[in-house]
Amino acid sequence: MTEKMILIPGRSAKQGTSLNIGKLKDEYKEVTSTLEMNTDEMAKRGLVDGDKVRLSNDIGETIVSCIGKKPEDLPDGMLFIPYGPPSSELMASDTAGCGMPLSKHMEVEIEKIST
Amino acid sequence: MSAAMRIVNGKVYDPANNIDGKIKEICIQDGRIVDSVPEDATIIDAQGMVVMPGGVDIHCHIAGPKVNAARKLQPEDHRHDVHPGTPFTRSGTGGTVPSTFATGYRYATLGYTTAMEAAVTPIGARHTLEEFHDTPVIDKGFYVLLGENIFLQNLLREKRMEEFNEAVAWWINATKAYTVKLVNPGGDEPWKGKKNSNVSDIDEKTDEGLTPRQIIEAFIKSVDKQGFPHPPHIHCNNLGHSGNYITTLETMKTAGDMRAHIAHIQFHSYGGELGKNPVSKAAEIVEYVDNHPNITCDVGQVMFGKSTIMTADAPLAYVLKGHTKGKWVNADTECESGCGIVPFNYQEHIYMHTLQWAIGLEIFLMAKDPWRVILSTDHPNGGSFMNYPKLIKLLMDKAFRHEEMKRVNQSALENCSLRDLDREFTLNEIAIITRAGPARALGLKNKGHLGVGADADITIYDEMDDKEMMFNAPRYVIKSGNTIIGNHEFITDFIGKLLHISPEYDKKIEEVVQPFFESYYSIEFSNYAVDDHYLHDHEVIATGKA
Amino acid sequence: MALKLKLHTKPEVPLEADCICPDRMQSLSLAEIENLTVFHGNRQVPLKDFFECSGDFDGEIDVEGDLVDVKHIASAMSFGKITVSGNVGVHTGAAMSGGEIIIEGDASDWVGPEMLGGRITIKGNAGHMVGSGYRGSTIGMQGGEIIVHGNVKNETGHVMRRGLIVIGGNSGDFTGVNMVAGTIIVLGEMGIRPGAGMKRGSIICQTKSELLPTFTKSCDYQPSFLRHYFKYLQSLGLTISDSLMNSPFERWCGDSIELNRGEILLYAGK
Amino acid sequence: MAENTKIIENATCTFCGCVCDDMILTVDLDEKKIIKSKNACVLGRAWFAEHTIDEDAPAAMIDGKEVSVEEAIEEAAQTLTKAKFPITYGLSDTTCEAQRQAVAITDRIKGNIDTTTSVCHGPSGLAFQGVGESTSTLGEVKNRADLVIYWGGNPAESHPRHFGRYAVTPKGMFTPRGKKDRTVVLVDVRKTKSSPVADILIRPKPGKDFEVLWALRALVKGKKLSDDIEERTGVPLEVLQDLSDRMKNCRFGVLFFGMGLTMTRGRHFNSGALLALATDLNEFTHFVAKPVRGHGNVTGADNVVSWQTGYPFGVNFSRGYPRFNPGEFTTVDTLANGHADAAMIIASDPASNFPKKAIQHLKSIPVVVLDTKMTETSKDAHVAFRTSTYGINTSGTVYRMDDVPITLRPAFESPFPDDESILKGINKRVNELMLAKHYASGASGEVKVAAPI
Repeated sequence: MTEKMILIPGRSAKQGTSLNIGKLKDEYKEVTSTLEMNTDEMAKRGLVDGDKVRLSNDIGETIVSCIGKKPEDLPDGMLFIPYGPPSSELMASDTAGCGMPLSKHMEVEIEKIST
Repeated sequence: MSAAMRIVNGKVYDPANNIDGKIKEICIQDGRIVDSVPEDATIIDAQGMVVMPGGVDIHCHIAGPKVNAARKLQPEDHRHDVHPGTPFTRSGTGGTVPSTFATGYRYATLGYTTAMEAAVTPIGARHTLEEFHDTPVIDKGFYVLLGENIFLQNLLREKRMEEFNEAVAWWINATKAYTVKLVNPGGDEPWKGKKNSNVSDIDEKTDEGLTPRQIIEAFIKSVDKQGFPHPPHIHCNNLGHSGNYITTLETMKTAGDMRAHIAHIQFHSYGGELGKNPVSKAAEIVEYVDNHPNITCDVGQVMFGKSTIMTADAPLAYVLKGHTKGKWVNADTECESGCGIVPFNYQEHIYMHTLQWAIGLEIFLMAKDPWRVILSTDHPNGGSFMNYPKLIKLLMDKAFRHEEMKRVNQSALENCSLRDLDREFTLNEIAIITRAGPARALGLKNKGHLGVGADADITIYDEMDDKEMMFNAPRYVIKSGNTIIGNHEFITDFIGKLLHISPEYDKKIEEVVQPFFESYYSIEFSNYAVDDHYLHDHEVIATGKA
Repeated sequence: MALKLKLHTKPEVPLEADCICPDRMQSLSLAEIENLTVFHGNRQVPLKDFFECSGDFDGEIDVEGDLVDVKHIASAMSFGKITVSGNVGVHTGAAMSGGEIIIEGDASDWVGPEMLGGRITIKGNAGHMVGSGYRGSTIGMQGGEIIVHGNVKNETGHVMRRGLIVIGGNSGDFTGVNMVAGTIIVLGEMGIRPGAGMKRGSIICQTKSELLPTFTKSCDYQPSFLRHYFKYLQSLGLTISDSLMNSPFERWCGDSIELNRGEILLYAGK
Repeated sequence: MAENTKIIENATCTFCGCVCDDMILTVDLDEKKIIKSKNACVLGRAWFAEHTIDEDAPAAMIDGKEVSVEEAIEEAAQTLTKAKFPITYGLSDTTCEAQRQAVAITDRIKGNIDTTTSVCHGPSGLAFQGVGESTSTLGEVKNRADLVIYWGGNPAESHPRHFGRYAVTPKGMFTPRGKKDRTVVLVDVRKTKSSPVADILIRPKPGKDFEVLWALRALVKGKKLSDDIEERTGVPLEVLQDLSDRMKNCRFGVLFFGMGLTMTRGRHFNSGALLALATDLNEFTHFVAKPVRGHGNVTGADNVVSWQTGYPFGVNFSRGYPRFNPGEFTTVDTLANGHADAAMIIASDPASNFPKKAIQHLKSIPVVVLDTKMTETSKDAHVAFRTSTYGINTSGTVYRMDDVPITLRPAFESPFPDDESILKGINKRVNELMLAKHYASGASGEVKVAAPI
């Protein structure tokens, strides 16, 4: 099952602390490939914490693992991920004459990877 | 240091040494003017040329936080006025707020070798010094904004005058400034704390119990007592408002017989009723200045065309924003200052703008003592410093002035006496208002003249009938003995130095400042004072009463 | 016979060729034209390093090749005609004041920025900021016409003051943003937030569009001037359906944050 | 406890734009590491703790092979001067002194310089150029602000001490009771760790910030709004009206904003709407706005590039003078469009956070990298320098997000050179190479050259 959702990459404290250790280190890689989704949406898709999902759009695709958030904190249809190499895979390069690629609110398709 | 050099056959204008157009040899060694140099010294033949000390700008805005904000604000102003680099000099951009490199090089291309940035917040001193390091050729210094400093105002209110003096000296040292700047004294607190209001009278008591006059008086006395080379540099209350000449006269009277410098006095010489079109009160202002040798001023001439208003007088900038309806920057600095920036355009057909232009010219032309009425455009508030050659032509060439007067708002000319003024400045007088006068007002003993011991900052112009053309293109510019411009071209780069003072103070004052600081500032006290590594080449000008 | 320029070598880095402009080629011999300076990145080289030049300049220039990395073609052009049979790079016709530019292919961002007069026709699509002002400027297009047959991206006619921009296809976000006056016609759909901050001027669109909450509907009507505009567009080769020609339009006024004297006309037909 | 320690007081943390200068660092001089960083937040503690010295790492590499720093400087200078469209990028995590050198190099090689601003608050910079800005230093917020609004940001995680040190809880001159004297409003599409600080929480529909800001501008100006505003934005009219009233009636209001505005559809117009709202409010009271800037010295980069060129970022020198055009001379564009033919990346890692297309081009051209650690960008670099860390190993100047400059107090020495000295070396060598080219092109005359500024 695939469905369009809005992905918001952003910063998190954990991402901040782990990048000090080193961007090539495992901890940073793990933080930046962990996707937040509300638990209702996860349940709807039969996902539990740690399951892998594929995110994709016109630009590219990436595989990340997901973790649940309370529905009142993260609304239906919305995903959050700390910035990093996985979110870059989905980012378009058109900057609309201002230098900034659209880095938040990216429309992505999400698909559970069966293991 | 530079090699020996001899300038021969030039007509020398050195008013400080009573030399008025005499053919005279000037010798240079090790960056200074000397009696004689060895036979093999480089010779510049200045036949048919005019030799003057390098120009000194006593009041301009060229570096620091507000200047940089104004730069960032106006890409459209830079785009049409590029400043290409050469293999020896850096590139940049111009417009009314040029980049640092363009600023230094462009001053040099007018024959100016010293310029004083007229308003820097203490917390912005470090930034200003960094920009100075990237402002080539000229020597430079800045005036630090202390008039709206809340800690100093607290001391004043409590009448702790000894500590006030110590604290002023501490702040000067902490920032590496040249003197104290006051801007619209008493106006910051109503602006920031009382919903964008302002003071309107020099004797108006604010809630804090101080009047602008008390602030002005305290700084004049403090600086007088400590013997700074340049007195408080004062931007009076009510800038730009009709009827403000009374405030200006009162401000000057507050000084008694102590020294004070009134900045851009043109903007403070308006009669008429508040809220209505002003009339000229240049005559009244000039009369006071002429009769009081303790007062110096710079004119703040308005030149038609693009300008950028940038001022610590935030309420004024807000008023102007109401006229332009365009971009506006307001920037409050904690415990120290306000700031406003508005891109502006002076237009001939507008009554107010023409009157401002005319009042500036009146002040120059009426002043009996040119030594104390100094040339400035309050760059870039009245217009860019790049207008100086045209301004010089307006002063030197009556026919040109009258041609220009045909293009402006005629009803404004009815309300001033510019049409009746026939005076034409001589080259010697131009040398006074652009060199000797500002150097003397600043207490810079080695600047603005060509006597033995002076800094070898020298400009050599081709003598021409068209004075605008002449002052726009010096053939040689020599800075600290180095030939920067030779035959109209840059032949080397040079950094120039910082000019600042270092008045003595009792270290104990830090214990008084620190608790206030820890409560109300957002950086640590020990990270506030600027350390010496921000001084590139620098010179400390002596303080203390002679 | 027109001057012919044919791109023979693809530039490695962007080529700035503001010399491809009638004003710069007027009264030059072919040899002089071949030696006009272009900037290949930071190197100055003669035009002939990239273009095969033939014919004589008689006011017209025909350019052939994929010029997607060639910038500033016809910048500040004031007369004559340039036809490009291919795509063009950024800043085509910047600050143009007269003459005609025809691009058979697509154009990149900044077509006719700060244009003063003349006409630019793009047969394909164009990028962002068609007929706009550069950053910081409050003065965009001040006259002339830009006709794009295909689609355009964001900020079409940003801070526009006068003139006409016609988009045959769709426009991106912020069509006519902060416009002061002038006319923009979009025959396809507009992106979000058209007319944001507009003071005066007209934006006409063939499809419905959600407008900002600071626009209010004043009426449905059938303005007669639109027929004239549409007839004119037909004469330029754009397709105008009969239903559009005879349809009523919703008239919205805004932006109320500014003067509220701009209008957006949205197709109200079935 | 280690034996050979020293304490550095009033040190500065350069991890984020808060640039807190009240750190008390305990340094183990034998181990060359900071073992305690008092007053630091969670990010600051990691910043200080993790910047240890890897003595074995090579200071310079060419194509992955260890070389001397001098050889690497030579190769970097050769690479950059050969290029026709060399780009310089990064600069937000280094000192102003290093930034000055980077602009100088780019000017001399007629290259293109851009900073991380372009993918951070660059759109706010464009908005600033469009409408201006009413702003203040953070101390004024602490002393005066009785209404504090955060819009599109999550400072609790990105700038942890922003609330405590500058804007929400500190007691100031006219806010003696700290938070009790303030109303805090948070506007964000999702609930975040910042939410608990807010007295009022407003959650618009995603992508509707512009509409909400526009509606507020209309209300502030006394204009009517369409009734369907809640349906369109997710925010009820009463809530907007209440916020508008609070903004007009406060004594000193501040709007802080984050990348929820600059990175979403609308970009610079979102920031512009917010700046315009703050400006409008000055008709009624004193109101300021301030972007919450990211990296330690990104604000310094804006300042240095501005004073040297006139423009804050996205500057091109290919014609011998600075030109500014975001979207053309910004790094995502010069890379994604395949324009750059060499790159110098300073203290930044575009290979791990740029759009994929830009990364692909970056990997196809010769790249010079200066960084304190190995990154996605440095691991494939043609020339890679390992440099010391600003604020930990080297002094210099850093600008806080409100343009206040602060001098750094280093804690311990690094065996690696700092960015400034490497860049000075490259600048000197580039200058020699460009002058040689100038003379080779037939320029005549004997010219004295002063030391490069």
